[in-house]
Amino acid sequence: MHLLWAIPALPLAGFLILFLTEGRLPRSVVSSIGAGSVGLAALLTGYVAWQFTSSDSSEFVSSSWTWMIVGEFNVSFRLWVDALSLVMVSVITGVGFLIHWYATGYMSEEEGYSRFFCYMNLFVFAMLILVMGDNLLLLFLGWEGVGLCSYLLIGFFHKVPEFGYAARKAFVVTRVGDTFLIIALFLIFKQVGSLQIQEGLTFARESMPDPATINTIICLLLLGGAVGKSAQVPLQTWLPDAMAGPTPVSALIHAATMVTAGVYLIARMQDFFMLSQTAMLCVAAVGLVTLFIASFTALVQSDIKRVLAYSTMSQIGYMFFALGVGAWSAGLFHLMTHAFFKALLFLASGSVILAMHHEQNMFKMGGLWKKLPIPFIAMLVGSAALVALPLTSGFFSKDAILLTAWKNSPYAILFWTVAVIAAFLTSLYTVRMMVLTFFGKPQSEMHELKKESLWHPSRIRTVVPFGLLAVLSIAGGWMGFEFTSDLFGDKGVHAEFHFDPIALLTLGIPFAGVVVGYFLFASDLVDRRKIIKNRLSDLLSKFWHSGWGFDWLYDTLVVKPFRFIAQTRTNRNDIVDLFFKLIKFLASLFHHILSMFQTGHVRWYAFTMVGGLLLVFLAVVWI
Amino acid sequence: MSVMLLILLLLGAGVVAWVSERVNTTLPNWIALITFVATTLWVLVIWFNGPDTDGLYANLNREWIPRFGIDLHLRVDALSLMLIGLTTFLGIVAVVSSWTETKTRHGFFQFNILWVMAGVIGVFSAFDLFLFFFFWEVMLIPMYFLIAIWGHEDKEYASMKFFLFTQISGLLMLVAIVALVWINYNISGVLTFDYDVLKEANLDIATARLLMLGFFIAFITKLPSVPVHTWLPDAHTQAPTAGSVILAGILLKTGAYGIIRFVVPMFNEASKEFWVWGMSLGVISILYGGYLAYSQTDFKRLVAYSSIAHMGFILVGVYSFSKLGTQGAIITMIAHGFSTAALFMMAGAIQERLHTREMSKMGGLWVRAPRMGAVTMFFVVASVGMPGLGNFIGEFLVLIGAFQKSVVLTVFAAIGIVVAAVYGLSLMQRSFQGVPNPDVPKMHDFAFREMSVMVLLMIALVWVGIYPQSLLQMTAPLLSELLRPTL
Amino acid sequence: MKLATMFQVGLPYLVLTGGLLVVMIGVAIKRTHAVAAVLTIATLIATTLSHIVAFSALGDGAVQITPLFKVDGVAYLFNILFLLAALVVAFFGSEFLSRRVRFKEEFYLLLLCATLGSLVLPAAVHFASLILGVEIVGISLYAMIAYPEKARPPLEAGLKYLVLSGVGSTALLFGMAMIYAGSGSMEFANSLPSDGSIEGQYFYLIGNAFFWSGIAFKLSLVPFHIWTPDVYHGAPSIVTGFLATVSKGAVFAVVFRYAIEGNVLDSGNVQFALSIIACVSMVIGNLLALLQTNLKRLLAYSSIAHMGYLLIALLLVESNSALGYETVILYLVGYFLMTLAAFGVISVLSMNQEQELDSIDSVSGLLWRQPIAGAVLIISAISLAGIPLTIGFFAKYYLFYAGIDGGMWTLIGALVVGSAIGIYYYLRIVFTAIKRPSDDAEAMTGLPWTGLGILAFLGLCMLAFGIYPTNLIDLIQNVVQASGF
Amino acid sequence: MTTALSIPLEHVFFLAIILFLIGAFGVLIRRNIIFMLLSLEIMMNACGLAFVAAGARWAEPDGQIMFMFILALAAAEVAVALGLVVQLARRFETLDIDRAEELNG
Repeated sequence: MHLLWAIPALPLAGFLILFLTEGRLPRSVVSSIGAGSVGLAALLTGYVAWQFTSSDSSEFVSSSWTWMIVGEFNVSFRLWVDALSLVMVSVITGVGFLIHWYATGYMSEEEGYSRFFCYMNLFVFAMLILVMGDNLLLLFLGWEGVGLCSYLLIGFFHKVPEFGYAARKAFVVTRVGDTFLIIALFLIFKQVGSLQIQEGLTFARESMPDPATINTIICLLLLGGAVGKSAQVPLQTWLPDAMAGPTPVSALIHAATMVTAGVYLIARMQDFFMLSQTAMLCVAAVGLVTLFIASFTALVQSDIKRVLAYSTMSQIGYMFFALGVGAWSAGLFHLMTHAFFKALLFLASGSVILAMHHEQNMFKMGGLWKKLPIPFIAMLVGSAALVALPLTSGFFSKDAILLTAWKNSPYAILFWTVAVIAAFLTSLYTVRMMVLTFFGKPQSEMHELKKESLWHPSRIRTVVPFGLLAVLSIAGGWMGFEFTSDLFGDKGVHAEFHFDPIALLTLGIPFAGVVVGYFLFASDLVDRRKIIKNRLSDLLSKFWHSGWGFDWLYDTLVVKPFRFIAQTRTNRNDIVDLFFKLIKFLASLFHHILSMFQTGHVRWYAFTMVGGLLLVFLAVVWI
Repeated sequence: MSVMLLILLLLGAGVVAWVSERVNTTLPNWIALITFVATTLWVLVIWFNGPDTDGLYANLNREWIPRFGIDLHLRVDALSLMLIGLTTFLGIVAVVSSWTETKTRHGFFQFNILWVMAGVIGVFSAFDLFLFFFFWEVMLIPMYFLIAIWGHEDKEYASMKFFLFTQISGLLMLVAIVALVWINYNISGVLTFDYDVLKEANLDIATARLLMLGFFIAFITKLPSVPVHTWLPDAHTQAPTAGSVILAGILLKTGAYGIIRFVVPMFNEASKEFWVWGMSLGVISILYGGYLAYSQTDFKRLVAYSSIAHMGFILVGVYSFSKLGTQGAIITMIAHGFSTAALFMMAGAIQERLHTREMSKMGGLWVRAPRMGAVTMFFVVASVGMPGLGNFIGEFLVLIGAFQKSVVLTVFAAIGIVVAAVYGLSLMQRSFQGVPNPDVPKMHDFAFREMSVMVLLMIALVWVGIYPQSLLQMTAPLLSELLRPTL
Repeated sequence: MKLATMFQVGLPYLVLTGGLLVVMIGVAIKRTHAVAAVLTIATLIATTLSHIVAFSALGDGAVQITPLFKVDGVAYLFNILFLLAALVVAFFGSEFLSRRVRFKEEFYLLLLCATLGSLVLPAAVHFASLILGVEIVGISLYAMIAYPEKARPPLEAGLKYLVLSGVGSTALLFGMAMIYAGSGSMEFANSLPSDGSIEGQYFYLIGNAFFWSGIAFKLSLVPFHIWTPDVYHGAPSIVTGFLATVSKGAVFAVVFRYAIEGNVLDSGNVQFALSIIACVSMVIGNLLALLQTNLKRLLAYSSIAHMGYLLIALLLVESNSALGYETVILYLVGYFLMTLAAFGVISVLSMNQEQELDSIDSVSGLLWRQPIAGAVLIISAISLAGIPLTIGFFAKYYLFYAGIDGGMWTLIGALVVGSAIGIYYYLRIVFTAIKRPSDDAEAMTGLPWTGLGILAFLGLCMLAFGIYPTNLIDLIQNVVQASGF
Repeated sequence: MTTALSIPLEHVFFLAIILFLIGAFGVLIRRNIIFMLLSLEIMMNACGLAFVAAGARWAEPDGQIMFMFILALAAAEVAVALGLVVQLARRFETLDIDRAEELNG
């Protein structure tokens, strides 16, 4: 008897308790409930995972009540777990728990402590439902649920209007993606006659009509949904602004778990995508473009969290790219490792920010490495994994992706080159971030650190997650992606690593990046001012900094027009109403005209009567 | 028989409440509250006793005006029972929501509330077209009084507009009903207003079209759908809280009920030809309503327009002529009843505290009243269509049903979901988030009275959201009867 | 035809005439208001009761009394209706007179005269009796309208009515003459042109043109409506009530008879003309009332519209005279109740005032200042608008049914439009009546209890028939069938 | 039925109509209430004439009888009317009917 159902149930319970107590509980209790529920869930996941590996069945199912049955439409609350979802579950609960733990320290000074964990638990619950649901509607429930929590948490400090706008932006933009997804659901139901994921996949494998244009459409719609959630081009614009949320939120939702939901979705619906080259190509292209754009953007950001946000975008781009070129397992593997090191990076940056009184501008930092050793080390490890230095987890996954791209993708050269350039850029901006933050001379004098916030009492709270995540970021890759490869059986493409120029090149790129980065940003050999003075680079940096002007584009194309139509007083109260007002006007007009006849003069009255007499006379006699 | 008793009980209680005003000004509130609680429990009892062999929960058929074959024919099947339950339950909400709001003539106020409810229950259970029309008009008068006496600054205009729209469209329906009966009389020689008989009247398609239009216009005016929706925002804005709650929660549903119960089954072929128009009207309402909702600055007005958008989904669902769509429409009726009632109650509560509905004068209320903030958030999220809450179920079923009929229209309707997110969240942000507005007076948060009702509504919504099957399985047997030979 | 039955059948007329003489002599002997009032009321009640005897003597079918009269159940129904209305007027009138007028007693004579005239009409089957009844009613009304001394408006109203209705009557007479010239008989039954001569046809048509113009004046139908508001406005509202109900109802009764017996509507021209008149009356009447702020004028305009509605029933007689009769009787019952209630409210409220309180503002907040009067006013307004729970709804329903039965879709369209406009101004009355009364508005006290009692009774009747009209409908249906339509 | 000497019916009716119109015209143009009443009388007599002529057409007495009616009727009407005229003279101090125009709108 496996306790599958209990995994989501625990965070849900936590959420309910915190919600109903309306923050009347003492903080210690809140933190133990908030973090504890997730922790238990994590333990339970471990237990279930052990059961799973030991049992020979390839899926665990836990049914509960029927959701709805209408005619042939039939969905129920049914949890369905295979290796793929299990990986996701482990990442969510594991990383989730560490971040919760960290958050107990990070948020300890903020008001709304209980509300925070309330939302966080709800998020974990929704995310679990997303990956464990056995039908697409349940998945959609989780999908929307995480969107909601992300909205709530981005706008957590609801007193700051900007944060509110950021939250709304995140929700609405992802909602656009969700609309694609839900239409995809309709289409799948129309085709398959059911929303059961497994039935759908079987249908796709066996009885999908050929040529599968419908299938391609389905895949593209799914991709639309994924793009929205995972902040890929063209719906990526919300993610940088989402950094308004507290750092643990950025770590959990906008780095480790939610944003990777899109990857999971595509991986989950693999059999549909396998059928359509076009769709696969689109996936790869989306990934690649995002990767490219995001890397450049990250290169010129000044806000440390925005750097990390763009880097997240680009890393997820890698995952999409991997899926697109058929490196399913590699993509999933990267998802996992990325969850580890990106979470680590965020948490570390979080401590830095906290130590700097919520200063996020890197140019105002510098030389922090001896003041904040632990975050520094954590950051270092994370960056190493991010730039994929050998033997870090990031290395294994990214390397696998690049190799597969080379071996297996349609436009191998192009794809591979772009991917490699991006890898190079990754190292560049990572080095830049590290240098600006931790090395060089202190840039601004506001450096009396709130020690207590960092060392005492939250020390142990902060350090342990750092430690564990750091270990994972290094060792997370050693199990090799064979671990994930059996998720897809033979469908995935494997690229064994053996020495040839390409492999060496891929190996070398990160180092090159680091070295160049060092010369560019750290050493004085290159005069940075000269580069920046140059008008071209100035222009470029502006362009990149704005995230390639997507925000501006959408603003002018969509937001401003909509606002204009909506906000202008012209239609505050409803053009349609004018029609009825017109009727009213006409009626009263006729009333006034007719009333003019009522003069009160008898002789005039008599006259009208005689006139009427004539009229009737005509009507009767001559008609 | 039990229905008649229910109606009489409400009527009687109304009179008692009115009289009891002389004793004590809060006594009427208590009487009304007790009545509604009792009726709700009663309905629940009927509910759990389950239907009889032919799926009816109650049935009463007496002669009323034999000269024209008009009967007092009240019948409760699953659909009616659900809506009656909704009615009595929202009765509780209405009474509680305006517990302290009315400053004058408490007795007459409660009298009107109780009588509206009686009329509505009659509408939901009348199976004789004349009787239906009778109740249809009767329920308007107390509603008119509610708006006209206890309404806000612009009540004369609003109440007049409300009454004119519904009455005039009602006249068309009366003509259609009488014509239908008369034609049936000439064909079959039987002069009767009975639903079951007239449903079988074999009209030639041209006549059927005209008659259907008569009914259709009346119902979409009540629903309301673009282009005859303009009475709703004014009526809502000006009505007292209880009025808005009843109006949005129940009276709009009578329109939807009419379409589901009368237009589609009685003029089946005609409506089937008509589906494009029906669905398009629905889609237009969804988009136009949502767009107007966003452009409002008045809390209540915004919610009013949003319910126009939601009602659009009902049209789309019904005119998809699929089981999914119809079920979706029914669920939407219930869920929207809960969510909008709550939102209007919230609007009333805010107005009672701040004496304004202008969102520009609000802002940062969350700090002042976190509970109200959380509650509003919940219901905004619900009406935005969050899975796991009632509204989503309805809209999803509607859309997936409509998708089988027309892809394009469904896609447009689905865009409505995004729009909903836009105005919903902007409502939330403009009123509750942001910097606390300095010139907003201190306001006290929800106390037990309001909170208890809100919690009830939340539970109801979650229940509809995660276990809609409990409702779906009730109405499932009706579908074939409602949709006639289709499917 | 035995003389005895003839006497029994004619009993109501004899009783009423007798009572009239008694009152007249009584007044001549000694002026006492109370006596006159009591005698009048007694007479009216006696006449009403005498119908029981008359009915029993009548049995089924109809009894022809001389070529002039043909008495049947329908006629009796009309009679009872008029008598009850007159009774109400007498009650209100006694209050009104005792407080507002110096010479009271003659009023009762006029009232009884007018009633007698109105009783003549439903039974009239001959032009002579027609003109007789119309003029008896008319002439006594001139005096009743201008009855109050010293006040200018009643006099003006009276004169206007006198001159204009004089013109109307001449048109009526001239029409009769022409019809007679065409048909050779003044009995309704064979008033169609007997010999196929062309000029006969022409005489007949021209005659009808004049005839219906005269009738249209009496019924204040467009385009002969224009006198209505002034007369309604100027006359004491209780007289207005009588004018609006009994005189119109009586004329309607007789033209109904004429239309049925004389098959007038066989001629498409007349039908056409009447349909047009009906349509414009419905629309224009309501439009005129739309923004009217004087209650009495408003009701005057609305009465124009209501008479237009009733023409639908008249136009139905060709195809389905029974239904037509049912419709017109039930509608008149409803219309009498509503109108008398409305004018009753005004007159009761104005009892203690110098000027009549006839502006719409004077009833503002009435429901709270004088609950009974307010409630009745609201009920009658709702009923006039034809909204359920009141008899007005069933009246309107009958119209729709009749219209559809006759397939008169244009008229139904006009009816819908008309009622749509109507709702607006009736509702304005309701809204004013339920307004929160302004602080300076004093609660109305010292109003006569008899008046309020009658008002309450009228209101209850409207509601009762509005909820359970079954018995009324059955009664009317039986009588109509018994009378052989 | 018509003897050689008899007047054609049409002529009589034309005369009647002309009389009627004269009367109507009088009502329209005269301000003085007395003259208006006179004009009314003329119209009534026109009707009487028409009745008589009609009766002549069918060689019946009914026409003349109706004429009697009309005379009586006119008498009654004038009786009331003159009473009102006196009142008019008292309360409005004029016989000009156009002065009585307080009721309008």
